[in-house]
Amino acid sequence: MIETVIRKRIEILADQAQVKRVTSIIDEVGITGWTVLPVSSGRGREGRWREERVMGTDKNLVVTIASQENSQALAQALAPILTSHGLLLTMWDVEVIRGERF
Amino acid sequence: MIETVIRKRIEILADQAQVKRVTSIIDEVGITGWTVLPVSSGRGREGRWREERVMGTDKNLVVTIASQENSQALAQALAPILTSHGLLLTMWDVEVIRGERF
Amino acid sequence: MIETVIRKRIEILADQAQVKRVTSIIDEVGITGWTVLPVSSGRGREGRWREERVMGTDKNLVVTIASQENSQALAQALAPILTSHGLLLTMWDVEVIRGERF
Amino acid sequence: METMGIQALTSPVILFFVLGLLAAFARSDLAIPEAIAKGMSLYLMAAIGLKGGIEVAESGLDGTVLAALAAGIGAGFVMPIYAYWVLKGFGRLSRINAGAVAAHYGSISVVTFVTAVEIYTIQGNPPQGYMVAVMASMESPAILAGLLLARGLGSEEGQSRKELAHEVLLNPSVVLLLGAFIIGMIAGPEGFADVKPFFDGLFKGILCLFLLDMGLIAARRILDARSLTWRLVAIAIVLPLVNGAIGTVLGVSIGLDTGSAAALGVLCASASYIAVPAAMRLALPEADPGIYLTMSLSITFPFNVLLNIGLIGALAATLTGAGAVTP
Amino acid sequence: METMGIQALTSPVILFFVLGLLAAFARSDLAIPEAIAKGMSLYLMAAIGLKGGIEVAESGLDGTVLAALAAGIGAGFVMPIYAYWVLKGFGRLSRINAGAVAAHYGSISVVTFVTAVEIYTIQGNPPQGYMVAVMASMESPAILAGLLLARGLGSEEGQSRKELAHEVLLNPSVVLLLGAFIIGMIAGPEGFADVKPFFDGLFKGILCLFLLDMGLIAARRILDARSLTWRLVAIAIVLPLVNGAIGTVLGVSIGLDTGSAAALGVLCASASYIAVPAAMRLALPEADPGIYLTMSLSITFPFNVLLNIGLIGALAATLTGAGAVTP
Amino acid sequence: METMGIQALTSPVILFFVLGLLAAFARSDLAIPEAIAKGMSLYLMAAIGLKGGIEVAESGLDGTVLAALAAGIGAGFVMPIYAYWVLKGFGRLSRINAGAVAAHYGSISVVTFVTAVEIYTIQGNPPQGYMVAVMASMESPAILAGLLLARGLGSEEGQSRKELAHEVLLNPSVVLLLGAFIIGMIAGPEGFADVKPFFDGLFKGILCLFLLDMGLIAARRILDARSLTWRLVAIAIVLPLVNGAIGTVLGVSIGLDTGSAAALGVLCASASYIAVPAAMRLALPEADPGIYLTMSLSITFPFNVLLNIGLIGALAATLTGAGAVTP
Ligand SMILES: Nc1ncnc2c1ncn2[C@@H]1O[C@H](COP(=O)(O)O)[C@@H](O)[C@H]1O
Ligand SMILES: Nc1ncnc2c1ncn2[C@@H]1O[C@H](COP(=O)(O)O)[C@@H](O)[C@H]1O
Ligand SMILES: Nc1ncnc2c1ncn2[C@@H]1O[C@H](COP(=O)(O)O)[C@@H](O)[C@H]1O
Ligand code: NA
Ligand code: NA
Ligand code: NA
Repeated sequence: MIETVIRKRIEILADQAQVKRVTSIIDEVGITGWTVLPVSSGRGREGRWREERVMGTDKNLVVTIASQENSQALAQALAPILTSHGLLLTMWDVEVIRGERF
Repeated sequence: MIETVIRKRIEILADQAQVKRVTSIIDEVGITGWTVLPVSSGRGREGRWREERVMGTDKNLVVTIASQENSQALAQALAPILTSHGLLLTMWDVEVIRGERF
Repeated sequence: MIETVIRKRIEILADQAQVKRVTSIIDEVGITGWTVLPVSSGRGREGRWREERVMGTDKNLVVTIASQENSQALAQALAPILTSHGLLLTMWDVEVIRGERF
Repeated sequence: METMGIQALTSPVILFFVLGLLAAFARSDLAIPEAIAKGMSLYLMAAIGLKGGIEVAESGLDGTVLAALAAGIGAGFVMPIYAYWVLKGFGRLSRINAGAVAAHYGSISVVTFVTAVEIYTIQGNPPQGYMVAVMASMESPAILAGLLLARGLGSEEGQSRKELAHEVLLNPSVVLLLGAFIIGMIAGPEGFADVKPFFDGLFKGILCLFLLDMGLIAARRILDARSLTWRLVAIAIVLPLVNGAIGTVLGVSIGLDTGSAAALGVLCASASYIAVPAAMRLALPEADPGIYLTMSLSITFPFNVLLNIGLIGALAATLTGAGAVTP
Repeated sequence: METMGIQALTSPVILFFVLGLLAAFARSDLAIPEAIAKGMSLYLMAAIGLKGGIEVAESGLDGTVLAALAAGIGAGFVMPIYAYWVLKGFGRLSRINAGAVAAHYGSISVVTFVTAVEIYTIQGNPPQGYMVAVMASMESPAILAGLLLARGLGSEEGQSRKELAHEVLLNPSVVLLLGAFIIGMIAGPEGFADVKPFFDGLFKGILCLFLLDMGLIAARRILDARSLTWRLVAIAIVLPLVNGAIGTVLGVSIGLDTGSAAALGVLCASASYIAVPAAMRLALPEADPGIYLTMSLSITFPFNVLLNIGLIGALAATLTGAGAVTP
Repeated sequence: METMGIQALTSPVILFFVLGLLAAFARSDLAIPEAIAKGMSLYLMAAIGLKGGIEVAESGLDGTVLAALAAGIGAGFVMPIYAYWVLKGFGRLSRINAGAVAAHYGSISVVTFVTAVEIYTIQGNPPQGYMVAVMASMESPAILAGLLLARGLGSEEGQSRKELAHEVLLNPSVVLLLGAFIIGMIAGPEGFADVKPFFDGLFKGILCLFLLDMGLIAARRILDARSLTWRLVAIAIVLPLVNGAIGTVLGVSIGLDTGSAAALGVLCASASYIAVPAAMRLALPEADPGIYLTMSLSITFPFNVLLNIGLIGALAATLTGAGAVTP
């Protein structure tokens, strides 16, 4: 059987304009990488949005895999701006192969 | 340490034409929001699909974060149409900050 | 209450050029399906990438839901090429309805 | 007639389609981004709508228009009925799938129509501008007919019925085609002058690239197809032959000119691959797109573009006694 | 004047915008892929920049240019101030939201300007090429003013201030508009000849499709809007009326010709929906896009395109005594 | 020669490229959607293929074509070999990375070629249409050569070898270029007339926007680059100088006209950034795109576009004794 180790997967939904800020914080915390996925529409307390790529007010999903400590550090670093910057953060445990990379 | 609470993350893969139906059910169940991600191709029992955005027969991934009760209600509401409407539903526990929002 | 069963969700981040190889392995292992999501940018040990769809050096996220045995078989089949082919694999348990499908 | 067929086959429009088919059959990875393909499809609908409206603004409307509209709408309701029985009987499809496929064959394909207009215009028999309105009015009736056949009367709940009416009346293709047609009628030739380089000058070139993509997609679907039987392939070739002939005879009999009668034939012969698949996904999600898309897109569409448009043009010319002008 | 208004309303450019509004209000699913819409928006900026630069290369620059630039930049700083007080007082917005909305109204909308140029040119009063440079220079000052109003002096930390300076000076719209303007000035009419079919020939046609999309998006935003009050709707109509009149009078008073004075009026009247929303998302993420985008895009933009451009043109013609030429 | 260089640098095509470079170096967020960029790249390949085919249909083929094809294919196999040794020795790259980079320099860049054709045509030395076929035939040989160098003979398993043959022969760029070339030969000038506004009229304008995007991407890659050493930068400038001179001499020596010899030089000098990177991702996934893409896209491509095309044109003119005509 393949040996796997447990790491945290953190996903942050962020405005296009905030992605740079989020990924810089990921870098600063010392996490080795991240990946950005496009998002096409959604609804929240502020109502529904769609077709906002032209206006630059669309969103992206930033995904990063990190060790428990790094993920704690990231959550801590992001917590103060979650509400003001409209970020949505979820995280959970995942199994990865080659755990030394994260 | 940042305090997190456990919520359900539910992801529903749905035909483009069914997204509106799925998100209305999410709204009706009382969940506060959802987010739609584009999907580019896939394979299932019906075979392989790709390049179907032009024909409007492509798929999307609807992601929603909800409390345990709301997620149960959503699963219950979607269960009868999962097969007939070709939906694929997965859900799992995630940690979120600011749990009162979901 | 709706009855759910536990399955594995496996997500593999792969270069556009490697997606065909990854999905063939998923098919060979006997998993019933997979879904591909677009990815727009990222950073890893090799540095930052973005705007590479024109050059064909962009990435995709391959998502597949499988039984525990099939997911083990997939992890085993992918493990030898993870590093050489630059794949990033994470997996975790999810609840699904209609478990007999996976 | 032969020479004309061959002429059409050396037009870049058709050659790019063939290139797409060959590239995909050879499993090349050539692909056009979906956003570009969708954009080209919208462009073609806006342009053909506008051009039709402007022609009508110039020529005015006479009585044959109403006859053509009635013929098109009638055919859209009737064709799915016999198609359904053939698909269920000979084709061995389930009720749901037979209804879904029947809806596709009762409706129309904008790009098949556009390609036919190009070819008939080269041959000296340009269809009238109002045929665009006929096309737009033929998009939806077959959706209704197909759903009735698949589900029976009164089976829809209120919610679905509302969705359905919405889909049928406000279908994006119908809205854009008719909207642009009306804009063309209001703006007229003077209003059109400024936008002509875009909507007219680029038309054939964009049609080339769009058909390249259609060739790629049509061939790839066949390669991926699982549910296709020889019976369904046969139906996907015979139906457009029969529908095309019926449409052409209908057109001639109500007094349409050669090009317009042939265009009506092509509309009847063509099968939808944009408006109806989207409607079926919504209203008949149980139906298998592996069947209806593969039949309409991968068999009927190439058959019409490469052969049937020529046959229908020849039939119309024969029936109206109009010799095709070799340009 | 009436007839001119009506003439403009039968131009395909305006008709496609109306089609988009109607389709979305009727809840049709018609949609243009975002990549295509974004591409058209970049095309329009590059083309208008180039054309402005080439006109300046041909005509040279005189003293009024500097006056026009100063007037535009000054207006960009001043308009947000009174807008802010109205929005906070009468509009009952929070400080943050009032500052964000004020920034939108102080800045400009490229497509409103482009539509006005088309209409004034048809009416025989083409604005001068250098107005493109005035437009580019008016994009950013209001962003600064709006942020100062929302946050107060000295509230920004170093990091944000750098980000902000970057956003204001190197905003994609400003870079593309000014860049293309300078390219046009360097390349001149001869250099332009080869690219004219693309940047000039297609311009109006692409503007049609872009305005179709704007109509769809503007109407859908209203349907989805939650935070809009009648007070905000009133402001979104009165502000462009007032700003348009002020800008026109300003333009006439510094000696601009009829078309250019009207264009300055339109720039003042228009509200940004690309550059400023992106900047606000970055610098004022707490502000509610449900307010600022809905006001600028769904109310002010249609109001300007359908009515206010005509009113401003009439005002400029009256003030300069120039009768509009009916083409 | 100087004046010509400067003339080329005031062409909008080059100026848009410079705008892209400057905007990205200044860290502006200006970006063209990837689907649009990909669509423009496909358009450029289809258009240049078509135009080449039509020229050949008009002019016919003579013996020099075969010589040019042989020269191109030969160069495609030979250039990677010495490039590999330089990259491994002086460049200090691993075997895998040296092979991957060598493949890029042996193959060609369609947009560099297209830009050169525009410039040489302005200078009165238009290359022959068949050079498009030479370009298409030069895309793949270097992929084979590079892989052999990186992996050694016989290292590939059966599966990979099949994938590789597929990639080399049915590479999307090759299929589209050659396919469009053949369509052009079949359709000829009459068939081309209808699609000319699209494939010819828009060509330079679309090239402008595409080069804007290339400038943005090339500059951003440099800013993000981690693995680039001064040795690699030197190679990325010297190799195109050497390869360009060799290609030009080769072209003149087999009797090509000035423009075609220079075009062969440009093909040799240019480095692939579409076909080969995709092939390397498939066949040499261990190689670092941070090296091969940055060298070919961010150093060699700008160097060729801004300087080397001019140098190669001058060399060809000197060798053939043809004075460049100043238009
Ligand atoms: N419960 C949720 N599940 C998934 N996505 C959400 C949820 N709530 C909000 N979102 C996303 O976050 C965005 C901003 O939410 P809000 O800050 O509530 O307006 C929404 O537009 C959605 O795309
Ligand atoms: N820790 C991580 N979390 C999420 N994505 C990652 C992570 N590390 C790498 N990636 C993604 O994988 C790609 C290749 O990583 P690498 O092989 O380290 O260069 C990166 O460009 C990212 O898109
Ligand atoms: N096991 C699976 N894992 C991930 N996606 C799947 C799986 N099975 C099916 N899908 C997706 O769901 C779509 C419909 O599946 P099906 O209903 O089996 O044809 C497929 O085209 C895939 O995109
Ligand atoms: Na039909
Ligand atoms: Na303004
Ligand atoms: Na080369």
